[in-house]
Amino acid sequence: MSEEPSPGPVVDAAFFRRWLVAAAAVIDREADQLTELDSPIGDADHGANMRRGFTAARGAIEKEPPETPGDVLAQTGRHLISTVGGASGPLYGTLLRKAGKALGDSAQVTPEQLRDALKAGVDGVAQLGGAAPGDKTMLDALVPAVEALSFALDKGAGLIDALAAARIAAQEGALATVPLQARKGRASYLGERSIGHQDPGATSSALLLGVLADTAEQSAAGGTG
Amino acid sequence: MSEEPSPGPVVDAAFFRRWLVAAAAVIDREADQLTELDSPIGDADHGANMRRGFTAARGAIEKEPPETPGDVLAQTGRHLISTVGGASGPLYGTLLRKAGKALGDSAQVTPEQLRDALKAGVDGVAQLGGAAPGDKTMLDALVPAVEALSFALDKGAGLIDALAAARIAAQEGALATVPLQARKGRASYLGERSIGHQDPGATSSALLLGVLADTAEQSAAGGTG
Amino acid sequence: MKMLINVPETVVADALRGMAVAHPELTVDVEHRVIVRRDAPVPGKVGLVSGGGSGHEPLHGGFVGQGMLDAACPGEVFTSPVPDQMVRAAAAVDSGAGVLFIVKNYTGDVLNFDMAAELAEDEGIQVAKVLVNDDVAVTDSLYTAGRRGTGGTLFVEKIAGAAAEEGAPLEQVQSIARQVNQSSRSFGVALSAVSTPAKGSPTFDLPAGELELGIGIHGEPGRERRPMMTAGEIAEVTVDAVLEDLRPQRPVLALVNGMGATPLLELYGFAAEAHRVLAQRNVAVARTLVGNYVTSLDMAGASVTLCQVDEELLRLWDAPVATAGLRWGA
Amino acid sequence: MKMLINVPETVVADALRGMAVAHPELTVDVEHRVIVRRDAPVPGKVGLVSGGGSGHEPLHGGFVGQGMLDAACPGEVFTSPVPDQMVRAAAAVDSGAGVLFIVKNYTGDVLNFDMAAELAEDEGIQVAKVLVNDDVAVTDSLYTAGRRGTGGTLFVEKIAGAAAEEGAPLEQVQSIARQVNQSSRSFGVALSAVSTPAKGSPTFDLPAGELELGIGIHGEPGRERRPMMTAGEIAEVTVDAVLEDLRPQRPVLALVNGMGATPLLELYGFAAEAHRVLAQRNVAVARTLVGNYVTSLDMAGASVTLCQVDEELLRLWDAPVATAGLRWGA
Ligand SMILES: Nc1ncnc2c1ncn2[C@@H]1O[C@H](COP(=O)(O)OP(=O)(O)O)[C@@H](O)[C@H]1O
Ligand SMILES: Nc1ncnc2c1ncn2[C@@H]1O[C@H](COP(=O)(O)OP(=O)(O)O)[C@@H](O)[C@H]1O
Ligand SMILES: [Mg+2]
Ligand SMILES: [Mg+2]
Ligand SMILES: [Mg+2]
Ligand SMILES: [Mg+2]
Repeated sequence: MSEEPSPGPVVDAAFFRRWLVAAAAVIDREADQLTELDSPIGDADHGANMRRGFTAARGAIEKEPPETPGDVLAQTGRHLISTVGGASGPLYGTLLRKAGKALGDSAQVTPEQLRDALKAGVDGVAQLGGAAPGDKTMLDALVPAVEALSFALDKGAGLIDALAAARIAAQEGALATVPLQARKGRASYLGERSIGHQDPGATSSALLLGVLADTAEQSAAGGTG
Repeated sequence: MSEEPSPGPVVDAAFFRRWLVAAAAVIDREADQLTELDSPIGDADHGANMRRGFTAARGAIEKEPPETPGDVLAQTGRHLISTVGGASGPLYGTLLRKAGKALGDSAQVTPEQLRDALKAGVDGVAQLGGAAPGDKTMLDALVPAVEALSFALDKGAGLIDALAAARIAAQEGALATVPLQARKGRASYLGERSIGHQDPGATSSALLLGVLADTAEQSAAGGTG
Repeated sequence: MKMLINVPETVVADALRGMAVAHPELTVDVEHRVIVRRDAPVPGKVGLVSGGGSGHEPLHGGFVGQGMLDAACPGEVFTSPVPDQMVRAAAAVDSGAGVLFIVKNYTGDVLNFDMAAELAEDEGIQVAKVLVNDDVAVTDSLYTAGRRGTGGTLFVEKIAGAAAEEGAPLEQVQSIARQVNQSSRSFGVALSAVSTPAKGSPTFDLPAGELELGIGIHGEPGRERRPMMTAGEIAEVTVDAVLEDLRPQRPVLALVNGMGATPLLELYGFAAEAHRVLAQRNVAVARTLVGNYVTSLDMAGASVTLCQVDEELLRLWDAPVATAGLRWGA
Repeated sequence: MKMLINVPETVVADALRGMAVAHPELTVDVEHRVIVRRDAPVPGKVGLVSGGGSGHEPLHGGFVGQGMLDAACPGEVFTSPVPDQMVRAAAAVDSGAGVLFIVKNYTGDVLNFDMAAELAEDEGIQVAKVLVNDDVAVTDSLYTAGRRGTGGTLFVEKIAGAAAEEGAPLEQVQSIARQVNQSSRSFGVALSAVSTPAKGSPTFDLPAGELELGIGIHGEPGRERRPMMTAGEIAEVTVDAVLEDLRPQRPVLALVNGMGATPLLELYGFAAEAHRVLAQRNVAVARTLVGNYVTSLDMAGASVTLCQVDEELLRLWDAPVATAGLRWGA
């Protein structure tokens, strides 16, 4: 505990492992809600898919903890690809693998590196799935989040504040999918009937970014390394 | 219209044809109710079965009207056998065929002949189905009805009154199936759970005897020949 | 209950028209309601005729063909067919070697087939009968209607059909059919009640969270209601009910049968549990058939039928069969 | 919704255990979720691999065997399998002649099979792909996910499977598969919504007295809701939706497919009505298949798939096939 200004969290492999553990817990808690969102415009499995993937990834990473931030993300991505299936498995898997790769083998990550890595991951999602913002997919949360993160860092904000901005942007992005007509994924089959429902993938993306912001806050406050 | 004591109806082929037409109408009207009774302790088809059979029999008999009472009943029985199926088809078919055969080729039927014919028919049902009164089947309406008819005729009653007594006995018999545990037919599969429901076949038997009593009353009153 | 039908009155005729277009290898007489092997009567071969109420498809019409039935008579939904159909079927398949009627033990079926047998014999056709009564959920006694015929019917029709195809005489086909019936026992559970077209709503109430043990295939409720169980627990109750009565000394054929609305995915899972229980009870399973074979319209649930077999019955089970509903080796 | 399961988490593994006991002619790897022909790899033969979410049984696992698929990869319920399964399947069936991935056009299936193809090629396996997208209920455009793969999958797997069994090289098997897909169109209707084990209740509300037109096979609602219609009316809407897009010049194969909970009795009646409409539209039907083949768990409803065929495709359709779900001539 200290009254000095926050030194900014140490973003190392342990940071991302804490993120993964917390993400798995949040996904587990919210899984039914995600599946519920996937019912009217999808096939009622997004929560189950995410829970299966994150539980497996957490288990594997805890068993054999990777040593670098890049490896934590890349291996988490690989586990998601191997266990989730569906659309979200390859997409989230690619997000994390590309982000991990972008981090290279540095032991600690700067805010700018994190931003670039997330951007690389989100680009990977866009490339793989062929979707763009406004198509009512996870990109509607991810793209504004990365933009908000960038913007805040450019304005001189610290990582904690920048991630808090990203969290809000992701949440707003997820909410903003409600009036959209889906053009990609299963919801697109519904045409106009997809309007009026929040996209499950955008919702899980907002959850995952929220956990990232929490992890940064808690890492700085508690100094847990 | 007359104030003299009723001369008793003329029980000829036309009498039985009128009975058949009226029976088909009553069965049609009550079919859903009979099927409803067949739901909790059977297979929900007794009304449909009876409607199919009586509609077909009426159509055939109207097209080529048999000339003797015995032939009307025997041919009605044959049509039921050919169109109803299930348990009730052969049983009601046998009831009417045996009754028709017992009438021989007389052009008019005395009350005693009618009683003997009904008795022969009911015996045929008992023999074919192997059931006895108390087993929760149509016999629980048919047997008391024939007994009541006999008893009334023995006491000197006319046919109209004797059939009215038979009607009441049949209705009471049908009602009295409610507390019984079924030992024959589909309801027997339920064991104790068959208790508390009225037997559909006993109910349709009571309807058919009721129509017979009505036909006698109306034949005497209207003198329609 | 929504149904994919025109009007309740024509469901059986409509289905027969559909069978006619889908199965040119069958002669489907829609008017007289008889489904016959196109090559009947097969010279020198005993003719196998079965039938019963509709709503149990593919039983019986889907089992007409080489190595199984020669003809089937579909009645109205859940209603025994009438003697005229059976007599017509017998005449169509009799090659002079006689006809075996395979009759499920329900009052209606028994009475109608009995009448038909008399009429057919009047026409000079030699008729033998076998009664199928494999359902252990029903107490058997002289004073009741006796056990129902359910899943065991498939074993009887397949194995007797194979014997007839090989040229066995009527008496022998009948005795094999009897042996199969005596070696077969079934028990079924329902997770939902059935809705018939005529009634249009479930024939009994089955509340959420409960299941019905010992159901028949006509929407009759079972003998007992219990709180919902897992597939493993249901397999235990079901298999044990069968084994208590069968006590097999030899390997069995196992039919894990869906009642109609239970997905194949669930049925295979249930089959795995049934096998687990059988293994625990030291019963060897020679063959396992999983699918919707003896159904009850849109009922959800399943039944298990076991048939104890010797080498000869197993050989006849494995013999070629070519029908719409069951097919192998041909 | 009551289900015949243990716990939602194990339904796929439980079903695979059941397939293993019921089908000794298959190698069922329960742990890795791959179902393979016991005699794979067949020397010199192109290997056919398909897969997709579970809940559509008998598709795809029930179509593994002589003359159809060499391997199938079942995903979680309504969820594409993962690349590891597909790579493992490809390795198990590759005889050196290469492997064809048959992929239904859903984002998840496409992405996972694409990743698998890359990984398999890294392991030295030659992989070709065919995308099945036969569902006319979905508007096809470059800017959407495109049409779904539904009933046409059965035609692609059967006909390409026959070509591979005859020894056709990879390129030819792929081009036949593409031809079959391009010649196939489907349209489906639901009378009830589906319940998945994970969710345990219907995925959408379908009030009494209404039906859903243009449904998929994953519990996705359709594009339009209408007051309930007769089987004849539904057949008209369904067949016309297909014909509007297919405009066949030659005879068609017709698949009248049940979604899972619709009784076979109703399905045959629906088939009769579909045939009536096709006859009125002057479309000749070469073969008709009626049954539950590409299902959606406990959904009530049906779909019609038509596949325009020339003599060669018809010959391949008629060729022997020996799988759990489709079998003739072998
Ligand atoms: N092409 C795509 N690009 C980006 N995201 C997509 C795409 N297709 C689907 N998604 C996302 O995936 C989510 C659905 O994931 P999930 O339900 O797990 O997979 P599935 O649709 O295969 O059942 C959607 O809510 C959407 O956010
Ligand atoms: N063995 C029997 N003897 C006399 N009546 C019987 C016998 N079995 C059944 N029934 C009568 O038949 C009625 C059922 O008829 P129905 O529903 O038309 O035939 P099914 O039982 O074949 O569906 C029962 O209510 C009962 O009255
Ligand atoms: Mg989904
Ligand atoms: Mg009945
Ligand atoms: Mg009946
Ligand atoms: Mg899915």
